[in-house]
Amino acid sequence: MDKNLALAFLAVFVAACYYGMTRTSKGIHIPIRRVPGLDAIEEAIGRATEMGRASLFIIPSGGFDAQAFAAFDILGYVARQSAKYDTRIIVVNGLPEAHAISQEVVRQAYLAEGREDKYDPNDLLFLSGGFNAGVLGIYEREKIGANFLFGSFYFESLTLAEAGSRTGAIQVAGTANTHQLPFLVAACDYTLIGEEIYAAGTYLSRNGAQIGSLIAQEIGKYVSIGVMLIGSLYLTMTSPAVRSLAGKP
Amino acid sequence: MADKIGIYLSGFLILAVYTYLFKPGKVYDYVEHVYVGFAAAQAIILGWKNIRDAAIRPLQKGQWVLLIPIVLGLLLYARFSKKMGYLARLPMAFLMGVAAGVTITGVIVAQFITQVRATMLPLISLNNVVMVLGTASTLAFFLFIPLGKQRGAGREANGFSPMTIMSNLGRATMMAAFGSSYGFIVMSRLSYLVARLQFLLGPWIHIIPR
Amino acid sequence: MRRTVPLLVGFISGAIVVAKYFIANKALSTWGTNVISWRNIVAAFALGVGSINLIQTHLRKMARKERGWDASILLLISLVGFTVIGIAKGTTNPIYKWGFDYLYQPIYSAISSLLAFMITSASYRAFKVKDWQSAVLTVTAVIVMLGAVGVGSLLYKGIPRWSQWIMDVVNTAGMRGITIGGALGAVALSLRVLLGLERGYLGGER
Amino acid sequence: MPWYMRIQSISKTAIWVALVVAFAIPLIHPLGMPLNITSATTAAYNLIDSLPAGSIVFQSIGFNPAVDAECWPQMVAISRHFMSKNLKVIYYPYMQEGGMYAERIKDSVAGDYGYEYGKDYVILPFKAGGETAIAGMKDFYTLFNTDVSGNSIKDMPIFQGFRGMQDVAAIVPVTGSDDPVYYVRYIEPVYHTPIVACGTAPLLPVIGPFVASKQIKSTVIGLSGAAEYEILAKVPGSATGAMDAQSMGHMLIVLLVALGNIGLFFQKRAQKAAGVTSNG
Repeated sequence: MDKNLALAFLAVFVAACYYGMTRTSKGIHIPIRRVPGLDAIEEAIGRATEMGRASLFIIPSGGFDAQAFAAFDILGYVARQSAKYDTRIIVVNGLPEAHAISQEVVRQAYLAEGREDKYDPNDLLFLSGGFNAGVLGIYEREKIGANFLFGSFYFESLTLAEAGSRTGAIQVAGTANTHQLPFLVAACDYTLIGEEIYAAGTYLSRNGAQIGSLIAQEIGKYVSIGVMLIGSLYLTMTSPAVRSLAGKP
Repeated sequence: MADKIGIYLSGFLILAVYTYLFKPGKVYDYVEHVYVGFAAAQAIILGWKNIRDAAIRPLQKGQWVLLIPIVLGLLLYARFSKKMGYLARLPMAFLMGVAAGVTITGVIVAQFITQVRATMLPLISLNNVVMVLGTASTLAFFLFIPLGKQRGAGREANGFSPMTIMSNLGRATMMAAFGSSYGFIVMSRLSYLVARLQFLLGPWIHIIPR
Repeated sequence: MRRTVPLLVGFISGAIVVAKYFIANKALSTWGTNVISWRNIVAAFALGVGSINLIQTHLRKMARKERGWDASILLLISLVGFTVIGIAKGTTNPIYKWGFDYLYQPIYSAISSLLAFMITSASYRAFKVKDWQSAVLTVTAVIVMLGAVGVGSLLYKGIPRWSQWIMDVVNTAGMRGITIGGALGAVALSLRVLLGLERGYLGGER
Repeated sequence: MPWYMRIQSISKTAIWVALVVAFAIPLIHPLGMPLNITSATTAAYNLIDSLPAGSIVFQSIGFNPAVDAECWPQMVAISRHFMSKNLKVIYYPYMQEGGMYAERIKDSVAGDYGYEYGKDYVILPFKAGGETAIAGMKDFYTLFNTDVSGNSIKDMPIFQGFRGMQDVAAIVPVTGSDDPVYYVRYIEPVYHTPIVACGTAPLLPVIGPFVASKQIKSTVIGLSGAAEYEILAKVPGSATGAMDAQSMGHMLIVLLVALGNIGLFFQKRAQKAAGVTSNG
């Protein structure tokens, strides 16, 4: 029984993915709601520019996974904004693989804004052991006006976000690691929660495969909300308490 | 005797780690590197034991098919060569592909169907109402593609559309969930220090009576 | 070629596992079991990759006398020494056990106990009520913190009960929403990997 | 500096000293604070207590030294309970370090109950692969052919008549990791084996939904769970003695959060009174 349901689920899911991909490849626009934290990014960079401070983007050492990929999409956006406003951007990576990709992402962003001359590879850092201490050093040395923390955070989120907030920077963060969300929510001005960082990545990259799978997930969510509510209402109507209230045996 | 020395030594090692709180420096660095070295040794040893018991010994008994994972495993090390590096993609793709397949078989029933089913509850008690509405609204918070045309746009801006209400309710539920998570994380982290102090004040300098 | 073959291998092996689950077939079942056990073997090979990386990095550090190269010596001694003992004599050997009990365990646990200090000072600074959301976060955190230990019931008898209710009902509702959403996300990601649409892990270009 | 700013700017060092003092006093002089035994720990205890002697329990060890402050006291208390009830125990290190902790049980606890290795309990080897290793357990003997030291498990008395996970009476992970969720995904739907999840405190919020849906039967959580279990199973251990210190630590943090917020509140009021508008 459960297996048949699972198979049906998978079939619908694959079909929805396929549908979404073909729609985007045909250039049909699919509306995705904007995530509030994304608007904050532009505001934060604007503020940093006014104050003549740099922005800092941190991708932690937690994992080279889907969260990191979403972080790259967001990094691309942040880098473009920085290039546009001519604000310095410092990027810190905790993983060597991520470092290689962020270099490419930032360079591309500067290229897209026609500011390749302003791209400085020395502002992209890879910190292996002692990630925490390294980032804290950057907070001390540089004047940071906007602080971005995206990716798979572990215990380092606590110290980094707290130290960042003391520099007076606007902080926008996001992770799908629920165990770290309390700290980020407490210490940052805007936090992208869980799925929001994937959606933000999709929103910014407009990647067909990602939009396709977003559509499939949306269907899953609508269906589960519907089943939950309708199922619960049905159970309420048929529950002995309500039946006796209605005077039925 | 070896244990006695060990206990004294570990007390000093713990204090060496705590120098980090005042100034991260040489002492902390040395101690941390010893630990990282041991961790890497552990990974190598356990990896080797796994390979020996699950692949090499059965291979010696004639299970030739095990050559496939052995070759794939060895190819992982191609990444250390500039020329052959691309060969490491093969085992990577295998690792990711199987993990993806396994996840699909596990998640749908246990984490989706069963969980949705468990949220169908008769709404005749406060707990059930909170549970159903809390779960549904948390899910609604994560909806990114609005249903239908943008008819309710005006109401949405005022924050009165059903979607906004649901999504705010979801936010509130999640904040409460994160708050309670936080409480439990505090409990966990503090106990790490309690245990170290128990050791330092107990077996190390014997202030805590047995 | 260099991308297609790996993606094909990933797809076929993953598809076998999925097919084994949905279709009752003897051949599929054997192959599915095989593929899963092979993955565990390949994963065992992967355990050494990080260590080789580590050896490379620290040898380089020592050769160039970079900052902290003296600590690298300690790392390599501990790495090589314990690897030799562990492989030659097994992990139940007294020397290896001693290393675990009196070097590794105390250092590792002490490092993680640094978090107790950090969480205390950071909670003090970070947990400020700025809006209704941080208010909900702070209030539930305080109730749960007090309810989890004896002092809560000394302050007020109801606290453990409230804390239990928050955990059992409100937290479960919130986390269940996240769990269901997470399941959908995991399936979507797995499908993208299987179908070769997510290939960042193959490295380099995206 | 006005008072409301001062209580918002206590130095880090002062806070850390206060923390150590708050812990040390009750450790040296126990205060005897009450310990509230939760229904979850009671349910976990009752489930294990009700297993008939001779049944096989499967303990998955998913912790390492980073979190052993919570998990090790749990593992000792629960193992003692197993052994006092004459249950046969399979220890499986889900994490690399798990084998060493099982080894400690072998050296200390097992002897107290006259438990014989291979007959009454066994230690399986760590398996690389994480989630896939647990998924592979459905074919038990494909995954495991030796014990932790490389000896063949086929001839061990404990495995006579043991077909696989279907013959396990309860899965009891002690963990700071995700393995309980993997047993829920791969073992529970197939064999409906009861799972009692024990582990670090942050585990509870994550597995809460599975407990509510009965996919996990009950939990033993954090140091307080360990202390409760020690009391229920009447096996005094280190957790009970640590709970007073834990209480004081929680008090300190609550106090600090309160000070910070009172300070902020009056700071805002003073700013309003002075007509300063704050934009953030």
